[in-house]
Amino acid sequence: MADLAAAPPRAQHGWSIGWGDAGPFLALAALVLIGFLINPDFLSANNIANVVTRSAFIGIIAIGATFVISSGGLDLSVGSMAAFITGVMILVMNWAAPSVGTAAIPLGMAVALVTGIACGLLNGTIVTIGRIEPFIATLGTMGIFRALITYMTDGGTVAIDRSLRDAYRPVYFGDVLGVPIPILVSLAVALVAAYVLYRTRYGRRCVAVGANEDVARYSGISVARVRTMAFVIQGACVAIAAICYVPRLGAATPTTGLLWELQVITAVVIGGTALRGGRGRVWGTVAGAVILEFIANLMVLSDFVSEYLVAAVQGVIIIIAMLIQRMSKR
Amino acid sequence: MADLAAAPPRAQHGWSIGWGDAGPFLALAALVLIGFLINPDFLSANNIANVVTRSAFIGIIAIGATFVISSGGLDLSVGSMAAFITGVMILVMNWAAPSVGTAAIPLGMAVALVTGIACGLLNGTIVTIGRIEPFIATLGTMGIFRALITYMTDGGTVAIDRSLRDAYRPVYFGDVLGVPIPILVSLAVALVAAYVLYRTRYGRRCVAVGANEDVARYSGISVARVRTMAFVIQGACVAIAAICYVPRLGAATPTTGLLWELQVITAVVIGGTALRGGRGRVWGTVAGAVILEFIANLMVLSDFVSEYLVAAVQGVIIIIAMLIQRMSKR
Amino acid sequence: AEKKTIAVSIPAADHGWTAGVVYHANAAAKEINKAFPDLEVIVKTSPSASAQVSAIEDLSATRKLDALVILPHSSEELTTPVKTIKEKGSFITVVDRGLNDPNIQDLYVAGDNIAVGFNTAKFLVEKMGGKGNLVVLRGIPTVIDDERIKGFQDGIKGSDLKILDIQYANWNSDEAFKLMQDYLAKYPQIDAVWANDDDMLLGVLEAIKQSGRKDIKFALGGNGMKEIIEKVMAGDAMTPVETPYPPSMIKTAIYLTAAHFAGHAPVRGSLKLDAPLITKANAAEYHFPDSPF
Amino acid sequence: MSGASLALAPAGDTAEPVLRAEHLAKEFSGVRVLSDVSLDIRAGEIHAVIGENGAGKSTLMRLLSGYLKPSEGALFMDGAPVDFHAPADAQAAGIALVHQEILLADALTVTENIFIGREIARFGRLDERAMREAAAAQLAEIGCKVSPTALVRDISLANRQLVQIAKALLGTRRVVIFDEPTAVLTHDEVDPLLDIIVELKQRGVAILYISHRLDEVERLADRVTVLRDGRMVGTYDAQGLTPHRMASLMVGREFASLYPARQDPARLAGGDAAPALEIENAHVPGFVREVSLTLHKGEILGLAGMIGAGRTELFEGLLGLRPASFGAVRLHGELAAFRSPAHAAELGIGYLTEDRKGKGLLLEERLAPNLTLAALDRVHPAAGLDLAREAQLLDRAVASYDIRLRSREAKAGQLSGGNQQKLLLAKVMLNEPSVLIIDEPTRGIDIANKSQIYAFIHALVREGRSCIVISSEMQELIGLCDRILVMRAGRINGELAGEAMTESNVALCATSSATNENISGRTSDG
Ligand SMILES: Nc1ncnc2c1ncn2[C@@H]1O[C@H](COP(=O)(O)OP(=O)(O)OP(=O)(O)O)[C@@H](O)[C@H]1O
Ligand SMILES: Nc1ncnc2c1ncn2[C@@H]1O[C@H](COP(=O)(O)OP(=O)(O)OP(=O)(O)O)[C@@H](O)[C@H]1O
Ligand SMILES: [Mg+2]
Ligand SMILES: [Mg+2]
Repeated sequence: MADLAAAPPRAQHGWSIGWGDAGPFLALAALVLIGFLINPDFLSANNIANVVTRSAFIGIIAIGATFVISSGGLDLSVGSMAAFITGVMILVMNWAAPSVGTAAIPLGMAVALVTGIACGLLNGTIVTIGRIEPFIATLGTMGIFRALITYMTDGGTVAIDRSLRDAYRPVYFGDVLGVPIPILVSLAVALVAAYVLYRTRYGRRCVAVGANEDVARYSGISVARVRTMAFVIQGACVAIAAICYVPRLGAATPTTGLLWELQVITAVVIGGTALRGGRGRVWGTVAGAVILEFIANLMVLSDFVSEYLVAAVQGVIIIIAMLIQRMSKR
Repeated sequence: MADLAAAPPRAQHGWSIGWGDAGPFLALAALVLIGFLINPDFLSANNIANVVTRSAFIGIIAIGATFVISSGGLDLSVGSMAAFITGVMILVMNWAAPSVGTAAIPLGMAVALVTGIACGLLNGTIVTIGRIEPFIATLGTMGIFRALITYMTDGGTVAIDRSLRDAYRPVYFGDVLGVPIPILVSLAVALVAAYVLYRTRYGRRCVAVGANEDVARYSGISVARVRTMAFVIQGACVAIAAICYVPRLGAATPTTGLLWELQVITAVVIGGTALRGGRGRVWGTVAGAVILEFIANLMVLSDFVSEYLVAAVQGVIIIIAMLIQRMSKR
Repeated sequence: AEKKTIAVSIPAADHGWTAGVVYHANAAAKEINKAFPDLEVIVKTSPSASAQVSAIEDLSATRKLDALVILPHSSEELTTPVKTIKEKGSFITVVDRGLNDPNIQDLYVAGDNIAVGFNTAKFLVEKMGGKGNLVVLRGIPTVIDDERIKGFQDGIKGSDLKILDIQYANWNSDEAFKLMQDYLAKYPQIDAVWANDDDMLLGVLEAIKQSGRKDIKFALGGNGMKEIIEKVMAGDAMTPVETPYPPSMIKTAIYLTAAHFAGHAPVRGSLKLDAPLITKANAAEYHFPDSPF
Repeated sequence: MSGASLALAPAGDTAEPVLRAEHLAKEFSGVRVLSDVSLDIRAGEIHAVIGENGAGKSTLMRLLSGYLKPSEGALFMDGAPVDFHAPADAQAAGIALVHQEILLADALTVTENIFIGREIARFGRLDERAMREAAAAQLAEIGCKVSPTALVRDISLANRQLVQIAKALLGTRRVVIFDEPTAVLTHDEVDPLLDIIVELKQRGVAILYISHRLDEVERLADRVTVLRDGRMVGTYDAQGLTPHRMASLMVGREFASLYPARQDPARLAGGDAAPALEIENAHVPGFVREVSLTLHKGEILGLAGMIGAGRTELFEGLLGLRPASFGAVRLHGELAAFRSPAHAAELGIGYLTEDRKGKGLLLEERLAPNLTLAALDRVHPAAGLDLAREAQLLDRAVASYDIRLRSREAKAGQLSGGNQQKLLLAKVMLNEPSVLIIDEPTRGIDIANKSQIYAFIHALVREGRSCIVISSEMQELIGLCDRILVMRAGRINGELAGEAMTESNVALCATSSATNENISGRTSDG
């Protein structure tokens, strides 16, 4: 009766995706099937490439959010942080372009990364040292970042310098062996993130802090440091997303990134990460981001939904995707 | 046992507000003081009445949210639910007005209440029976309600029938002994809510479910029923807010209630309710709603904030208010 | 003949004016699809600039677009994507907000945002004898908002009209109501109010009515909302004029584009809709009782 | 002092103590729960700390291991003063604490929990295998059979306790503090654990040991410190200190007998009492198979078994708390199916969970709401709360269960472990169930209060109620019950009554694959 005496060993999460974590992928498969039935063009290579490439932004940000959320936090500021970082980056590049030419691009990228990390640090510090509910803290910084970009652009738009535009374009529109660069970037980010979350001390502690703060603290983990670090990772991911994003739209406006936070959190949760912390799923998050983008795509490709009802149908599909995800776990 | 008598009896929370719960009121007092220093007009009876009256909507909805949040849920759909209920109500009133005259107003109110309760029931059912994370479930219904109102109004505005406008106007603009009616309504709602949350079996169960679902279940509480009920209360509160809201502008538009959910949750959290459930503070929520409205008011009344930076200053003030609230607890 | 596809990409109905755009676009699509069996008009709405970029990408990835009628969320962000569509051989009609590169468009139908601000300002300067205190409500930080404000500021230049305060109210009547209440609390003497959109004007009027203040002589908006036009027609003292910025321009654009295919002559060029003052005399021309806007 | 007749242990006669506390005191928001406690622990010594529930034992242990900061007093390690700012400091100094309350992260695996904060990594990459193997080895050493990759949420309470012990033992330790490590363990798990503790001692580790099982204290301890009401009674040489004497020192008066007098044997022999609860052919997937049992009116039925026997799951299944199927369930002769705990409570079944922290009490809530939570409809017949009545009920519960508390407004989590258990019992009893199922009734309860609870259970059945007691303490079952069912691996493996209820018979049934008939035969032999 040894079989009853010990609980069955669970599949280790990590590189290999266990059955219990297949939910988001099943939901994705269901969606793709439905999409195909509605409009066969849905599966055209071109369309798939477009959609997946687009999902890269939300995907990369959501990978960062996977850390924040699995450590028991929440970051509502990501959308306006993205706008802010984009704005700073474009201003720096435009300022440097006349003197250094296209070298302004790597400079801008570096500045973006530093800005992102600083923003993340700010969020993390307010949450951990100020001991303020992350929801409120990041709602506050959401207003702050949004206001800063509005201020920087005088309520208007900052566009990237024409001289840089063509040099920078490939970052979004280019490809390597046919695979669009944003997809490669987000795969790289996901790989690194999965390694950090599943294969390093930090990742372990991040999840532990989210699972039970007391246990983590009593085990000698500096909860504040781990949490802050998660926000910093989030900031860095937002910066990377912004770097890929700039060539697509070529400008930062006060409405850039509006409501992304909701999409990001949705992607994370659909991906199987627990919103109350203690469980993070990097690949699930990636699938979640793709799902969201596919839903939007499907709305455009299908013709029988009144334009007024698009939001409703999207809402219903998200709930159904979540149901599929939940069901596969039981 | 001997020192039992020595221990000072702590104030029961509930009707009387104990010191430990004074945080939001201290923050409010600090804000009023700062406001007065910046612009003495801030304390003019007229301004105070305006601001407090305005806070009534968010306040009433946030009182409902206090139930949802203290039971461990979250409702992101309140803003679009408010728009939806407003729309339904106006359509019903306009339809009935030609035949029944001003009797259409109570009819509309009744329909609004029923609609609100039905919307709450929908949210509650998806969360409890579908077992879907409230964040995602209500994000979905948020899209649904918003789309329905857009659909019903053809994307435009539905204005209340001219014949009803004057009869209905006093519900927002009227007063009893100088106290504006929305203030009276929200006080009444708060009193009832405080009674329900602190002085009834349901209130006990609601908080217990939020504090520890397992304990609640083992104590013979039907977790699903209690949670669903919290969403229904939320729906009813949104309906009451909508009923007070209609006469203000006399129309439902696609922007009605936009982003109210964030304000509502902020008010609840500033008021001292724990976002992870298990602790609800009705009067704190009311104070939180007033605080938010005062902050917005202060932004306009003070002269030294660039219009571009208003959101940033608001963010900072919210964080500071939260710090005051936290500090008073230690 | 082969069926021609005309795609229409517009912002989602997120406030009164855009709702009007959606209404008119849908109406045009229905009428044209019925009247011209060889044409298919499909309307897609997008809630943000990036969603709009996605939407036109999706449309062009999955079918051949003979024409694209676009009302861009923002000029900067949509220039490159629309250019890509153009390079695939589509006929491009741009509505309202110009793209950064005017060479992209085959047809341009637009209102004049600067004129909306400028004409309103000129009216106030004239009626108020060149002096007085103003408060202004602006919308969501975007180009349109910026242009209107700029036009207005140019219009009052040289006069003694003074802008006491200017704040964002996000083209939302609720927020405008609150903002106006606060303006009223802050300034004991306000001679005129300008809300750069009629949605906001509704809130402003309600707040003024509630306050019972008599110092405000004018409260003006812009866009040509049905309710406001009705006021003008009725000879309202506080809102005697209005500037049009009709959402129906999308319908005009769709029809012109359809004419390019259905008609016998190519249609090209640009059509700038004026923003003349609407007064009691000509208000009836701008009144569409069936439109939701 | 009552201990005057006993030899007070001479202090400091051997080597310098590893850890020494001087004049420790602790206040919680002005309420003093510990005053002037001094003690020392030497290398290679087992130092037991005993005292009634709420005496301050756990508080003392938290002070010694950096979880709490003393209000007064000082700590010394190897003679040098130390000041722990966080548990991590104490751990770095080689002090480990096994908590009385389980402190593990549910959502993580056993291995992850054991290595939180000190993960093994090579070149920054976690070495899962090394950790898994080390965890497995440590678990095996203390006789825990749970898989290192199981999620903590899926393993039983007893196994969680063992995991917690494994976590504390791993690594280099100079002082290990055990706060009631055996409270949730059964006979068979206790023995290997005690062996480990002795072995640790022989390796020169200094051990502090808290337990309400005084026989264990007698068996292990070299010295015993007794606390009463937050003060030291004294430190005694364990030699010649009997459990009975320890109990007297703890309560400060002569201590009588533990178990109340037996029930009327005539009634039990007759066996014609009406059945109160009959369960036929119960299945709880993964835990219980083909279990049938009958509880008679006025009977105390014991349920014995090792960890994982499925006793808890059987009754959780019965109440609708987990999926289960039944051939038939009859309550007082009538067919019944309990849809939910609420429904069961309505029909008169009370269930006291073994997991008081996770499923029993709202730790952040005050006492009165906790007390009435399961009986709201009964306590407050109108929808509105009757707070006066509630206060009365709390007073009555405090009196009749002897709940020691400092303030009536305290939160449940601020009560000592034993007093929480008493509050939980009071909570379940408030529904006045006709059939009471108690899972581990005296877990963490001191000896004086145990006898109170036993007396209480007896009073219940005398009123005509019936009671099922699930317990890991064989003596408790034998002393308390009229009849004992022994479960093993999800089945009932034997039934013992009367004279046959001996420790060896229970242990045999619980471990061997002997069939019911075998045991029955044995029963009639006895
Ligand atoms: N955090 C706290 N706040 C207030 N009082 C507390 C707190 N922790 C413990 N106490 C009080 O301190 C006293 C001692 O508690 P402690 O847990 O040390 O007892 P114990 O001897 O371990 O009892 P048991 O045998 O029941 O575990 C109790 O009266 C308890 O209510
Ligand atoms: N979710 C689960 N999945 C797999 N195995 C589990 C799960 N939960 C518990 N187990 C295992 O099932 C067995 C039975 O659990 P448990 O120990 O609670 O039974 P019990 O007879 O009530 O024991 P106790 O004597 O401690 O009360 C345990 O060995 C446990 O490890
Ligand atoms: Mg204890
Ligand atoms: Mg058990």
